[in-house]
Amino acid sequence: MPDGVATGARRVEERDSIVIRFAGDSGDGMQVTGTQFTTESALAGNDLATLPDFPAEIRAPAGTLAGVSAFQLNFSSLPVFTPGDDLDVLVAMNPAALKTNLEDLKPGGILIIDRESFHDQNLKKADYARSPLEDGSLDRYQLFQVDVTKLTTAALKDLGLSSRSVFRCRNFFCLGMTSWLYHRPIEPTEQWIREKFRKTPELVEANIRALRAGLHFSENAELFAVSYAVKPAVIAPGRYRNITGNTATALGFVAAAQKAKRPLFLGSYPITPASDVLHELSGLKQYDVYTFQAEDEIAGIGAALGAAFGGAIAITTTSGPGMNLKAETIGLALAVELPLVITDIQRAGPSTGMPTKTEQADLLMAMHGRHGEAPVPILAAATPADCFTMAYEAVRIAVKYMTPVILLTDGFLANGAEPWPIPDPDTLPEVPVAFRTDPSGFFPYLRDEETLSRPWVIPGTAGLEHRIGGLEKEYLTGNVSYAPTNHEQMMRVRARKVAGIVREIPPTEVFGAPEGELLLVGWGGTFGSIRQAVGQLHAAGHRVAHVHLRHLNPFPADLEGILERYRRILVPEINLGQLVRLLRTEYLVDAIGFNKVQGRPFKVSEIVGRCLKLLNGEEERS
Amino acid sequence: MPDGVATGARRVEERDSIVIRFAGDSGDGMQVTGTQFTTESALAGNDLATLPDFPAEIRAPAGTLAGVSAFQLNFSSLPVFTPGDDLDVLVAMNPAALKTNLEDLKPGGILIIDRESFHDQNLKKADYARSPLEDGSLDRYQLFQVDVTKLTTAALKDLGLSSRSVFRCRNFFCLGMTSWLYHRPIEPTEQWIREKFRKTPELVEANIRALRAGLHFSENAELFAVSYAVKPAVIAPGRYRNITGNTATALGFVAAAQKAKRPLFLGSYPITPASDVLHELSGLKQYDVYTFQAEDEIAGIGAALGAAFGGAIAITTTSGPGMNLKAETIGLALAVELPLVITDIQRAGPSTGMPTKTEQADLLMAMHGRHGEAPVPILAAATPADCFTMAYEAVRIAVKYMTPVILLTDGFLANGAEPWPIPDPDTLPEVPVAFRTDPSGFFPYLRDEETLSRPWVIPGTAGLEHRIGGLEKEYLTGNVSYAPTNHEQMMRVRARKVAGIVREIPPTEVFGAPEGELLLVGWGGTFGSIRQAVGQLHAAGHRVAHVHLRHLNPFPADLEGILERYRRILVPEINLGQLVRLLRTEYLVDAIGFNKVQGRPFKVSEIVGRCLKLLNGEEERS
Amino acid sequence: MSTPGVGEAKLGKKDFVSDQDVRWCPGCGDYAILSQVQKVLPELGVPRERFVFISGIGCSSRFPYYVNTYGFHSIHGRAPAIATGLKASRPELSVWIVTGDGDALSIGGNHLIHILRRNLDVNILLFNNKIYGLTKGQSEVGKVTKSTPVGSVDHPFDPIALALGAEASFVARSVDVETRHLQEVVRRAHEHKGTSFVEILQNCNVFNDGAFANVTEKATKADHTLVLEHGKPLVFGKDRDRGIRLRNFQPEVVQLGNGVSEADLLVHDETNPALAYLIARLGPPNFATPIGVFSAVERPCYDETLNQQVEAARAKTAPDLRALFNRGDTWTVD
Amino acid sequence: MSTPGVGEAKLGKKDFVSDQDVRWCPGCGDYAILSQVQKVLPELGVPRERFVFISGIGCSSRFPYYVNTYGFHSIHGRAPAIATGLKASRPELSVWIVTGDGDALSIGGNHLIHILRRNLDVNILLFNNKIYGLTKGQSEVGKVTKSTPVGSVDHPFDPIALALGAEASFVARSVDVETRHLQEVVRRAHEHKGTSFVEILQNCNVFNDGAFANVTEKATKADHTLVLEHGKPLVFGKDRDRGIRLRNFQPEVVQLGNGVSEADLLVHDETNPALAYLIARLGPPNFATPIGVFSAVERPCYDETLNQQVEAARAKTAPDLRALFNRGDTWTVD
Ligand SMILES: Cc1ncc(C[n+]2csc(CCOP(=O)(O)OP(=O)(O)O)c2C)c(N)n1
Ligand SMILES: Cc1ncc(C[n+]2csc(CCOP(=O)(O)OP(=O)(O)O)c2C)c(N)n1
Ligand code: SF4
Ligand code: SF4
Ligand SMILES: [Mg+2]
Ligand SMILES: [Mg+2]
Repeated sequence: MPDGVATGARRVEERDSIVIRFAGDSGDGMQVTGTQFTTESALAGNDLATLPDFPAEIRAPAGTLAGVSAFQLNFSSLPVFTPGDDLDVLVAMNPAALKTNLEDLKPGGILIIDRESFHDQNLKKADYARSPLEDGSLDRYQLFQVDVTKLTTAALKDLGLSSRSVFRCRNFFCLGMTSWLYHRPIEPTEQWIREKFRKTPELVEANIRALRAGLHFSENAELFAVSYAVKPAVIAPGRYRNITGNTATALGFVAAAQKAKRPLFLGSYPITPASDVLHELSGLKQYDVYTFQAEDEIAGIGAALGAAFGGAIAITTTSGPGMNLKAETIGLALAVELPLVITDIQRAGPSTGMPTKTEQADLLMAMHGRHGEAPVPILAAATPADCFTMAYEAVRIAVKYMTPVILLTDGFLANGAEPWPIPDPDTLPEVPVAFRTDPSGFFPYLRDEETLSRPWVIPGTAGLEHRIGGLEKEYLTGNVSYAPTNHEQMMRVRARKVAGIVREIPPTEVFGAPEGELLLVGWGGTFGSIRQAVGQLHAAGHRVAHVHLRHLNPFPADLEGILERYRRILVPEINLGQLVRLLRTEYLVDAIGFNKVQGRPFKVSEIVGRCLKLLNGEEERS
Repeated sequence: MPDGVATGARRVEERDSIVIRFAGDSGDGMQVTGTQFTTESALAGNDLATLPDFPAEIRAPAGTLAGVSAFQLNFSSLPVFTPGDDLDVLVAMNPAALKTNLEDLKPGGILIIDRESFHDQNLKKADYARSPLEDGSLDRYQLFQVDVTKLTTAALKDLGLSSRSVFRCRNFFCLGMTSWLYHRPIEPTEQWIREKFRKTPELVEANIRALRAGLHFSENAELFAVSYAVKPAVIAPGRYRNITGNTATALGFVAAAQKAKRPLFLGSYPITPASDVLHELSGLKQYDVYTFQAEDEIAGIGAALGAAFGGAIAITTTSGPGMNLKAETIGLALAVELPLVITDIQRAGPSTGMPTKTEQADLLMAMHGRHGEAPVPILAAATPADCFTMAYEAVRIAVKYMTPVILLTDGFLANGAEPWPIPDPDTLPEVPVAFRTDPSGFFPYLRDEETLSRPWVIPGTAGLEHRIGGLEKEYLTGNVSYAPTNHEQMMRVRARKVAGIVREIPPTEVFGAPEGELLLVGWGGTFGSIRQAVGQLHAAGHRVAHVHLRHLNPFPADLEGILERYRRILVPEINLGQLVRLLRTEYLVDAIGFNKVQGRPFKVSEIVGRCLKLLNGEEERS
Repeated sequence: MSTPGVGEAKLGKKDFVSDQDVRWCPGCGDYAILSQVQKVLPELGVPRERFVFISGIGCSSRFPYYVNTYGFHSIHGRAPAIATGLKASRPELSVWIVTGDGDALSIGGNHLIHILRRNLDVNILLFNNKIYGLTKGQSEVGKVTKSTPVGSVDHPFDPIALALGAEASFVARSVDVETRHLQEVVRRAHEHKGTSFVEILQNCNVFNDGAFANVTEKATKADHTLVLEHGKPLVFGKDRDRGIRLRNFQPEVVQLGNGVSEADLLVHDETNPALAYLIARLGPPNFATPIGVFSAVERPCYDETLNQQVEAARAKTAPDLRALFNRGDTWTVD
Repeated sequence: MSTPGVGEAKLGKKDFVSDQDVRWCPGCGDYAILSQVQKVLPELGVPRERFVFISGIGCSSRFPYYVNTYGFHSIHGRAPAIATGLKASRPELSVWIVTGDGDALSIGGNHLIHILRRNLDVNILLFNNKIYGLTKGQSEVGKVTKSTPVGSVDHPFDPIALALGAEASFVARSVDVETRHLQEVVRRAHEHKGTSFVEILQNCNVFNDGAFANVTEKATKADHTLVLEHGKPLVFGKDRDRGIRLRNFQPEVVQLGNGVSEADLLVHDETNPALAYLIARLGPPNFATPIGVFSAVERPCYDETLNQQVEAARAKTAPDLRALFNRGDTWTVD
């Protein structure tokens, strides 16, 4: 057993999975704590999924309900699909954190609080008339009141730090406690601390001391009668790292551009929760990555389109409000038939909505959010790691079909993390790019017979000078044309080109019963909840299955046949019903929607509950 | 018979309807000629419909194919629904006009050309290898070669005008000829000329002389063996005027604002074919009309929303490309729940497309072209005059429900004209506006029980100061809220509010068979073609009917029941299938699309042909 | 919600404090600005219900929530457009735009220059912290941020120069912590007829702390700030011993004394935009940061002219829907 | 489509004429500009295939169709954004933006000021006919148009002042019919490193005929045009007997002679933007219309700096996908 892993002499119980949430004030470092606990758990060999929960964008006054920040982790010896419904453990750094998170803690669950933070002022800020520590309202939980602040202060007392600095080490004390409780190795965290505070050795010392103090306190204080072991999960062999959706998206783009042997150009304007992709790519210039922070979203996509004209792998990233502004240029990209990937990292709308909360309500906009007949292929990632695959795929399709492609992810995927089996760059699909240079027989809109895509000719190519634009073009030459039948021909060929992308879509994976009572069709970030729910139902003998679409336009060719094999079709979405509309119109199936719009993912139990109702015939028609 | 009506001693034949088209160079005044012939026909008591056909925006070199401008009129003693499929008469001022328009002339139709314009240079510009006057290619028509230029010159010879000015009177000579041919009164035209050239008396004289010369030449020259009488149509009693869709739209807005006793505020940025509404309203300041020519479409709608906050009847007008840019502000309007009418005068897309050509491909954008769940009521005008009604209705609904409303018209409706039974302002529906001023029990998002709309409180009202914005709001107070269930509640109440507008929709008119084989469902500018096609089929004994939707979101409550009464449903649209998608998803009916995208309206015969195929079982499944 | 503001004796600062918790980071410069504005508003002689604050998106743009007047927290960059429609149709309102450097100069640049061009009679308060606070620290300045890890290649706008380029009729700059100066500038902005453009240097202590330390720190302030006063020579420095002189149309800093007197210096003239532009392009590192009113000139306001046109049209012809409907050729069918 | 332009002896004007019919109204000033540009291009020593013309929407924006180089007729107002992406990623190209007053100053104003701020090394030709030609005659100028039947209440931008407000590094003005002057300005624009902003006064003879008649008509031209030349005093007039003098920082027109000599006049200095701004705000009715190069200064170009950063990063670390994928904490499952 590696050094530093907490063992303790007391009773050790085994558990399949644990769902833990760290909650505190925005200034309490809960995101760091959660992320480190995740790393420790990954290195301990568990499968896992995470859910950070940010407060509204501006940092609220310390101690208030609006200022609470949380991070949830589900780690397990079994395959994990979601960050978990209900909590086994809640760490609450102050009354506000307790108040906003307690309802998710299972009865009998472990509740760790910092006793000293429950003073009158904090209680008032959290709207507690009297202290919940005293009114018996916490009796149904295993409550552990720890003097976190005092113990941390004691551990750091000879370091000469300000009390503010000491206070900011409290989170590592808690991490130490939970690491002991679940037998997590703390070296990776120590390593991280050393790296992070490289420039201020006293903070390295302080944080490591706090971490160890938490561990040793748990070990010695006999506070916890039991500690828990969660065995390593059976995971496919290979090398892994944790990855968030946004990082995976960025890496997918870089990988595709590298494979295509072209520079990557990102034109973007910051917006929550998309900014991190810009941040990530800005640091990867050595991969021939050009990032352009534009004056607005229109300029972001405009610059990307200009770069595409010049032969770069061009992308733009944004969230809902910014997508509106990109619509006109998407239409232009489609008219001039240049490759371009538009990434919408969805958040709760409409309008400014709730910027830090997740939603998947931009699908119909992706489909129809432009004037005129303007078809665009749409891809959507299913999990944080899948963002890599779908970003890569979006580039591949854009280039092959000379078309803008919309990639949808969401705030839940973007900030959530899961273990990513690190791919071998050599085995990634090819992304062939061949600029036309031969002037003989050249026409700007001469189409490839299979893909219907036009040649990519970049400025600088002698003898192929030509002009493109947004006016309707003559079928072959691309000259401006107002001829009635030419317009119809162009409209139909553009539609056919996008429809033809169906040949890029792999056969649809059906999870669960190959035919039967109920098929759940999902897309995007709901993957985990649906998969786990269907897994449970199927294991319980229900003839239920799950199909998760990653290609939303066009749909997979085999989808119609699959839909026909089930009596009922249920479409869970974090919106008021969008994919369900597309399925109904396309296949005339009486698919019904299961919709939740609360800025957060489905719980597995919610989906199971709804399915059981349908399966038990309690609900015949929605 | 009023003075100046051409009669002539020769044979007079009677006709039910005549379809005539004037075609010439952009500089030849064809739009004026057509418009005047329309006025003459209206005063002659015929029912009618018009179709102006503009060349691309920039004036092309004289005599070229790209420079041809045309105006088509269908006038009749019977009810008229469309500008007509094929031409009875074509007036072609030059070879280019002949070339681009001849294919629409019926065999045996009347073809009037200006012989002198068929010189080598013009023939070359029109890509004629040899003169069509000499190669027998016009043998199937009644060809009248008139020396229009020479005769006009002769008529004006003592006026001392430049030859260019004389040349520009040729159109009135032609109008004189056709007025004689169809017994039209020329006084309204003479009146118009006097008014138009008020400031240059020599042009009044010149144009009137040219007009009369054409009339007298036809009378005397015995060129035409026959003239034609088209009896007045049986039209509902009342006062009429011709009106284009754009003028009707403008008047509808003014009327609604006047009824509401509020100023009308238009924020707009010029774009073809919407600019005329801006032009029209700019001249109506005495009706308390504020027009703001913004720096772009975003500012146009932004200013309108600001004016709505201030209590004005606020509107914005644009076409497809501009609609993209308004999406984000529509979302804001919907979040803050202020009334606002967004008018999209659709044109051929995608991207810049063909700005002067018509299309109806923005319906799905109107429905879904914003991020998040952002429902907006959608209305669409069916005919040029109907633009008045629907613009008025859009304002009424926006104000009553405190919501943005999208009004769709198109280039065909915008520039086309038809007789408008002038309404009595006193009998127009009320548009009640009551700003809340009572502070007691006030909450910014307190909803009316029936309409679910919130109170309209305008700045300047003491004691009701409050703040609105695009972040999610608390159900009642409107304060910013990130609470999960509040978000869901707000999403659903916004959706319910829009769905509730169904109560404003009058019962759907079913034209033709009350049940049967085939129902045609249309919307927008296709009204005339579908109505006439269904009229013909129904008269021929087919169990066919027509429903034309003017409310696209929500749909009328009785629509589902109507759809169920027909075996097949056909949806003709000038797009690749948009309403048909909405019907399929909403009602799970196997409606099939009939789609044409050539920048121009359906011909009646095209619709009849497609219906017959379906009725004869030649086509069972599209 | 609120208590009536009309007919009351006299309103004070507290009447302009809304019931919402102020939610900026502790130490943010926005607090100081809010407080000064709340102090000035009751002194302007405008009934409370006539004030409207309109903002875009950003930390700064949350401002309207905290002022107990009418308010509109709109979308990113569009506040000037919304304000234009409101002011044009309701000229009696006192309309204030609150915006940030990202909101006004990045996404909203076009609306900003157009409202300045049109000269609507509104007041713009631009909180310039040289950072996008709300989205957690991107910037166009040449500094290392999350989006510019090796330093930005961007040259930032000078908001004052930009406003002058758009021919703004009132252009001023103040500083969050200069309470008196700020109050005075806000008051002048209100008094000016036409668009008043006020840049307020504001400290974002979380993402760009000390961006204006030169101008705000006791120790450096006097040497790094040039306070503009109409009709006064351009003098600055702790000992007021330095000034700006023009040589061949090139400004230079001179030490007073040794034959150089205030008479040799440029004299500030608010009515001369060309001088304002010259002063605007002074600034660090070669010169001190000018604050105060750069330029204040009279020209017609869009809202006023538009309303005059509507008035004139109404005076000439009474609105008559029947006449409007019956325009042009009409005919009767019996 | 086209014949190769590389390795050929020497290209001439005809090599820059595309196969498309030019479709502007007869008499439009755009023809003259097209012709001059086609004349200058072959003289610039750039292979034809390296030229790219990017435009927005408007009559003027049809320009790229007629030049036999690479071209992109984009959407309304967005040409600078598209050009930015192209130039930033392909700095070896010679990128030209062609735009109109509506396209650049109305809807496209933000992208315009931002490209000027960033100083991308591209050339902007703004055809200013003071009207929206393509949409048939709307304008922001105070004149009667279809959209302003009782006269506009709008005050138009001065494009030169606006560009200077955005700190453009090269700012010039020429006139459609001044063939030599125009050629020279276009050449200077090309030579300048950084964004070259050129306003070209262009006659729209259909919707705004004679808008610049003062400046173009033989009879009035000399008295109404002030031709700027670096290092030369500001003199104009048929008899070159009038000049611009500065008094208390206020420009005034003076008659030469009677004790007033050229030495008293302002001397043009392209390297001084503040002077350029002062000159820009001269103009009718009180002064003549200045044409020529207002300002030409050096500052870093966005595209160059960005490419240097990419180069530097590549020089430091070789791109290695495997290393990238394996960043951070990894673990192996056997
Ligand atoms: C259309 C759109 N794009 C981007 C954003 C994200 N966004 C919100 S605020 C902001 C920048 C704000 O910066 P600034 O105006 O300087 O305000 P500060 O927070 O610094 O006060 C951005 C990019 C958005 N809300 N909407
Ligand atoms: C998004 C969008 N809005 C509006 C238009 C309509 N439009 C096309 S060109 C133009 C103005 C062009 O004016 P200018 O740039 O001065 O060009 P000019 O025709 O005078 O050369 C407008 C408003 C459009 N095509 N797209
Ligand atoms: S992030 Fe900066 S600007 Fe925003 S509230 Fe915090 S300190 Fe103020
Ligand atoms: S409308 Fe004016 S600018 Fe456009 S082509 Fe004609 S003359 Fe030229
Ligand atoms: Mg800021
Ligand atoms: Mg123009």
